[in-house]
Amino acid sequence: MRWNGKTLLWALALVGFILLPQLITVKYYLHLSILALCWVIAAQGQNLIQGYTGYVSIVQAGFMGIGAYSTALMGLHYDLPVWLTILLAPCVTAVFAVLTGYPSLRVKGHYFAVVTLAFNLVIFIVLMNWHDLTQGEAGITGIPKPGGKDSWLNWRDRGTYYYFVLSIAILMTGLAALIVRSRIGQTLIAIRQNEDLVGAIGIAAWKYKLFAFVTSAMYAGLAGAIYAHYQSFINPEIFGVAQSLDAILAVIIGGSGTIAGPVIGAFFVVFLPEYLRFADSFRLILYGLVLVLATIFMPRGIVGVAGDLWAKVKGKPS
Amino acid sequence: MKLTTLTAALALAGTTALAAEKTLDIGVSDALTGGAAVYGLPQANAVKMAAEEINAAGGIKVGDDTYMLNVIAYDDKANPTEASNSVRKLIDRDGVKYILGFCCSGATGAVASFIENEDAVMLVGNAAERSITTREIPNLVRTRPPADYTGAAAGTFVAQKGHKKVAVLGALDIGFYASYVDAFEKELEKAGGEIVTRESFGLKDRDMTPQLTKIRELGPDAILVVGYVEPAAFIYRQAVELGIDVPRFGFTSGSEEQFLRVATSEQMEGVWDLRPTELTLLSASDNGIAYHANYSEKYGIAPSPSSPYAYDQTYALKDAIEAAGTVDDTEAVAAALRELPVPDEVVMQYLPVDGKMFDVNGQAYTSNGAFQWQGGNWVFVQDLPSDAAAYSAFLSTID
Amino acid sequence: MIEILQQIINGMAIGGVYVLIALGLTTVFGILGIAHFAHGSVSMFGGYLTFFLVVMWGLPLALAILIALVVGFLLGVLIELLAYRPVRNANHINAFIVALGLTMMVEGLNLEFFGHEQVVIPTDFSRVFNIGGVTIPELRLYVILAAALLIAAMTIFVEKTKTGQAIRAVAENRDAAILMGVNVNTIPLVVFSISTALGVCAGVMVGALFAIAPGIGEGLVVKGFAVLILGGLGSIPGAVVGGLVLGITEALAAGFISSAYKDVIAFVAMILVLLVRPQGLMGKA
Amino acid sequence: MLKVSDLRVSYGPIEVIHGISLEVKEGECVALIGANGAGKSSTLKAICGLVPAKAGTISFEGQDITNQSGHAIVRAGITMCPEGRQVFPQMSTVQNLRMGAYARSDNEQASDLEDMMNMFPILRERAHQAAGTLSGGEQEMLAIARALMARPKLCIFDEPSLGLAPKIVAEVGATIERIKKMGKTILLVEQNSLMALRLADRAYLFEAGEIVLSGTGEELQSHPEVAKAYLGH
Amino acid sequence: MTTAILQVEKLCKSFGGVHAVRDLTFHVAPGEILGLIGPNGSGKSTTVNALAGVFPPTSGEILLAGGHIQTLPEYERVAMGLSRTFQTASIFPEFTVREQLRLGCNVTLKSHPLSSVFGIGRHPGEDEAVESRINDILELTGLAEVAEDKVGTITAAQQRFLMIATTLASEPKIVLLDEPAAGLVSHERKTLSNLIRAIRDTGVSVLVIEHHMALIMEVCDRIVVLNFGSKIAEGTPEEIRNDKAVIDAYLGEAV
Repeated sequence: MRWNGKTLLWALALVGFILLPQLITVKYYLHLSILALCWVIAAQGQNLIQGYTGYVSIVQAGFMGIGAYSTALMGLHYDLPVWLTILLAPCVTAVFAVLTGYPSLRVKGHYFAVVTLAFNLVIFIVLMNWHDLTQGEAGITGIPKPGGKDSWLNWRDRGTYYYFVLSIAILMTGLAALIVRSRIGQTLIAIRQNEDLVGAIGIAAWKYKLFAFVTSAMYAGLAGAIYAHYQSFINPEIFGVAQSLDAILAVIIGGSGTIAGPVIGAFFVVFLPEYLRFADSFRLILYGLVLVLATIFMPRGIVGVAGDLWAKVKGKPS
Repeated sequence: MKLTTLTAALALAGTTALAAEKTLDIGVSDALTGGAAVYGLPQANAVKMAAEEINAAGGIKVGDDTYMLNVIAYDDKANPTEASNSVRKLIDRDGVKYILGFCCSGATGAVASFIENEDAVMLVGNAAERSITTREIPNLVRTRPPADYTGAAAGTFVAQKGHKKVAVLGALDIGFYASYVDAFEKELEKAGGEIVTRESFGLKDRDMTPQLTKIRELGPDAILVVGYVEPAAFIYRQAVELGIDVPRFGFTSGSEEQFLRVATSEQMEGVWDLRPTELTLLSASDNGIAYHANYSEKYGIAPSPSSPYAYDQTYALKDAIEAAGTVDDTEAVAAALRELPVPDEVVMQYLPVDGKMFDVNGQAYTSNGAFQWQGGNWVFVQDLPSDAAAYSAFLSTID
Repeated sequence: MIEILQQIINGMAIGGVYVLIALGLTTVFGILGIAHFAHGSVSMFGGYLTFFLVVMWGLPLALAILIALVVGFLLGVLIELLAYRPVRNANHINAFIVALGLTMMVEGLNLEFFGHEQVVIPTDFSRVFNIGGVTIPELRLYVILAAALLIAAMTIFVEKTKTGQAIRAVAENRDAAILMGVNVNTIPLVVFSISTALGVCAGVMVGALFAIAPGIGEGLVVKGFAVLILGGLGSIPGAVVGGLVLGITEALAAGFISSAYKDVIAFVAMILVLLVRPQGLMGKA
Repeated sequence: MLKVSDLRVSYGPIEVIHGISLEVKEGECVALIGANGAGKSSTLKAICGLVPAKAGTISFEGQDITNQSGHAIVRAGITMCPEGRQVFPQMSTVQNLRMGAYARSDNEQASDLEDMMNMFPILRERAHQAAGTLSGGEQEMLAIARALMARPKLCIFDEPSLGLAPKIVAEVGATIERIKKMGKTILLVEQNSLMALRLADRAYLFEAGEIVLSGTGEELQSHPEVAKAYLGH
Repeated sequence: MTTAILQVEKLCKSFGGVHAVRDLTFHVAPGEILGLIGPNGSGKSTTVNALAGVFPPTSGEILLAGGHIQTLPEYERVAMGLSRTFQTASIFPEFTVREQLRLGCNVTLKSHPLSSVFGIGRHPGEDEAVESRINDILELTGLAEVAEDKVGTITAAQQRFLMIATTLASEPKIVLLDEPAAGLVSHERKTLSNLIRAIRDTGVSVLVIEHHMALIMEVCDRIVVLNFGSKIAEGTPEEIRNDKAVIDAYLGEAV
């Protein structure tokens, strides 16, 4: 019964996403939707480590940057086809994630958060200063779209790109759901509850934590790569700590430790600023306030609140 | 929504001799809030002021029609993603074809990367990154010269002063500062000089003593400070505190007030600033003086030295539209911009190449000046030896 | 040799600021288990306020600092009561996210009240001492001395006073402290007043010696946490040693390795320490 | 002296104490016995203000202390020596003892400290050692001494023998006996029911959040069900 | 003498110069219940942690079924057949009892963890085997009726038994029970001692660390007594009860 209701909701959402370009009259909102779908991918990754494993990582945007720069640079320097560099980008990100995850996962809680934040700063500094490779603050322009010149799809058309990103977002959301339901996912949830016990029952917790961290980084790398090819331009600015906080916000607002949460949260963080036409300082205050209030009053996010409401509605007639 | 017929009622009433008066929306994407708003907000203000002036003077005349300008300004916070969002919104939602503003390089680069595919014309202001005009995007022009154009002039100037060993301390993670230093070095080396070290600092660094201590050990003839004024002011102060007494050159474009907040006038005495002439009252033209007065009256605050880049954009656009004879055909307007002589109303002192304001790359050039801190003020000492034509040729060789 | 000495002196000033920030963080962390991420922004708030009192109202510096301490304390108390207290018993992740949200809010407040321009708190100390080629500006010397004084005062307070002992007791065992008759609802307020006082002092030092500008507080708080990781959690000597090590490492890295990557080098040093001694330099195993 | 009437305690939606009443008279030693999770510790926590009472009243020396904060209750004269000893591990023995007198404002703390050292000579030996490095038995003695430093009118012991070696258990029992002889009023919770009933003047038996039996120590010791379920014979 | 399941040779562990355990040698034979007792601070916890792999020993050897394990991490020792309980109830509060046990079975699975993501490459029948073993364990430990309850909601005593059940899920050769009777009342202790014997009867050796002398005396085949990090006695319950050194150091006059 509950399962059916959930499936129905997912199916409705899917139909909605597929029809969206037809429903949108102003193309600008299609543009925002594409960005939001990129964030869905990044937030699903963030959710694996933050929501399921219980480790707040503040380097998601940094990993998006690594994905974005690696797809752009591989395309520029080795002339590889776009689809291949998009596939390789998460792998490059994974290498960095292993290198950074190994030391940082030795510490827990706030320390882990701060160490990953330091990594985000390091990534940012290197992207800014390694001119020969990254062209620094000026950024990389002219990143090609997938498909090349004589593709049967018009990749310049935003509708096409929308469906491309949508398919990947669906795929990655599905993969996240599979991971969560698997033995691995159960182990991650167990680590969140009682990490010492996980070790005592014979599971190498560090391997699973590293798996979650690296997988979340690969999600970020993929999101960054797709973002880079969509925008055709990247520079370090968009891969700073502030954007990593957006990823955390997306997970919290949507509902951490749920599959639907990051989807809702990602659209929230992309579309919210559109409707907050305040001065910069007010927006910062409001953002902070949303984060604080959401954490205090709806720690399980929109999904959690919706679930409670649903339970109430269902509970009354019976 | 794009074109609104304001005078329909009049026309219906049978009033003759009046051509249709229409509205032309133009967009501004710039940093209106955040740290870069010191550059972006005055630019947006300057465009609005120019638009009002143009409207008051009878608007833009295209054939029989007269267009009144209406400015839609969006905040891009100097952030690349926000900038592409705001330009997308201008084009997709508001139907704008002419977009002005653009103070900062990252945001500008993001927009420049897709503007070629759009039915629009982009006019860049204060953003100094060279690569914006190296790609010869046909529907993009820029009023501010690239930083390395100024850097080359500065290098020649410092070499002429006889300095051989120059130590650089700069915000070298910022592309256009680095390119300023590169061009500086090239000219310095031509004269047999060299850069002995390139030290870097970040936007939020205020303690430069480690870098300066290293420079002190190297014993250079002069130091060159390249970066935003806030950290640069600390360098000048801390250099004195560490007992470094060689000549100090810089590329910071800061006001007296900004420096005096950090350093005393004695600590600043003798410092050189080598930069585009921009709006300095000591060197301003009649246009510049009028601009300064009008802006100050309208907004209750003095205009930033770089804000006329945006003011001048608006007049260049007006002349180009009138020359092309169309507001709808952006290709024609973009082509007309490339052929434009320097408009009469501009504030900055442009050095035309082949008699045109913008060269084939869409790049305009202003004069560069050497300013020196003397008794509490920046004093214009001389023009820097700038060569717009040569630089324009050089720019065309880069891709 | 002079160069190395000069770099160590250079690093000590910023190191002293790091120590003060880290001490503020470590007390809050020890008592409430909260990574008080907004601490840097609160410090900057204190610095800004001092600046405005001195420049706009023409108050003497000491009085301005005193008022800033009081207002900073009220802000700290407000933060504790309204934001941290509701999540005290929740998952530590929630507390951390509240702290991040608070950082945004305080940063926003700073922007709203004080604007984007950097401010420098004016002082009368402009002499420069030269000792055998090593130069020390007067102001820098006072900053180092003031930091040392505050550290000493803090140590004496915690070790020798009854309230200090109660704070330690709460940090070590909250429930037992209640049973001793310690009012654990007021202790967080005391802790926040100490932490904010140290933070405001750090903010004033930064504002006088360097400058206060948007974003600087966040940079400082990250360094503060790096100090905690370096020095070891909850350890006052750890914060002192860690802060000085970090400050001097940065100066030496900028002077002898690379100024562009000095922060990277500092963070790598922190991570290396983490690999070899997860409990920090002074922490107990 | 202490009177608990109709006390109810819940954690979230789950009620764990279902309306209990008990009394401790001045100079008495009262024991609470029962299985783990039967509600003994929750009752103590409610008395000490560590958890709120949902309903009912707790009065001490005629004053209502229901739902007062923990530190106020300490000041009223109730001190608990908590389960698991709960010393301050990085503080020295002396510092721990001084913390015990935290709520006091008189000038006789130094002499009380001396008294405790005399009563527990091992604490003098360990005076400047960090409490966390003391052995379990030594820590228990420290915890008891620390509780006495408050000069309590009512002294509550929560599972003082838990996790201690048999020899130490005997020592703890003897110590409580001594405190009883000093004339202190004692409320004792012990899973070692045999020891508790031997020490107690009166006792209450808890089962599933309710008091099912009460009487003098001897009465309960000889009660057949108690003997079977809790005393292990 | 047959090969011991667990052989501890000259085990030493010191923390910053303080010797917590010194030259400790003992063994647990197959099918044996060994008790480890001693005053607080005598090194029992350190010994358990060193055996379980929480930290490496300073020196000495630990052999499990003849193989050296002293350098292995905790989780690999579990895989080799040594699992443990904690003094305080250690649980996954959000899981059901069955889910916690299923996670406990993880170490026995042959299929790669990734195979459970995509549902390919699994060993046939493995899931069924796991479920049936869980049912056996639930039955053995008396937790069958709360199998589908959230672990956080069952009683403290049930949580203690669940902890023991979880150690059994990994198919151990030996289990270390660290103060299993803490907080249990008399009739629950009865259940516990029956359970310990039942575990032994399934062929698993047991090492019990416990203060409750009645329990120790009742279930243990042999007892090792520690004091100040060293072994002061070893023998049958009867021998230990009458050992002068043990009475002085540990039992006192009370027993």
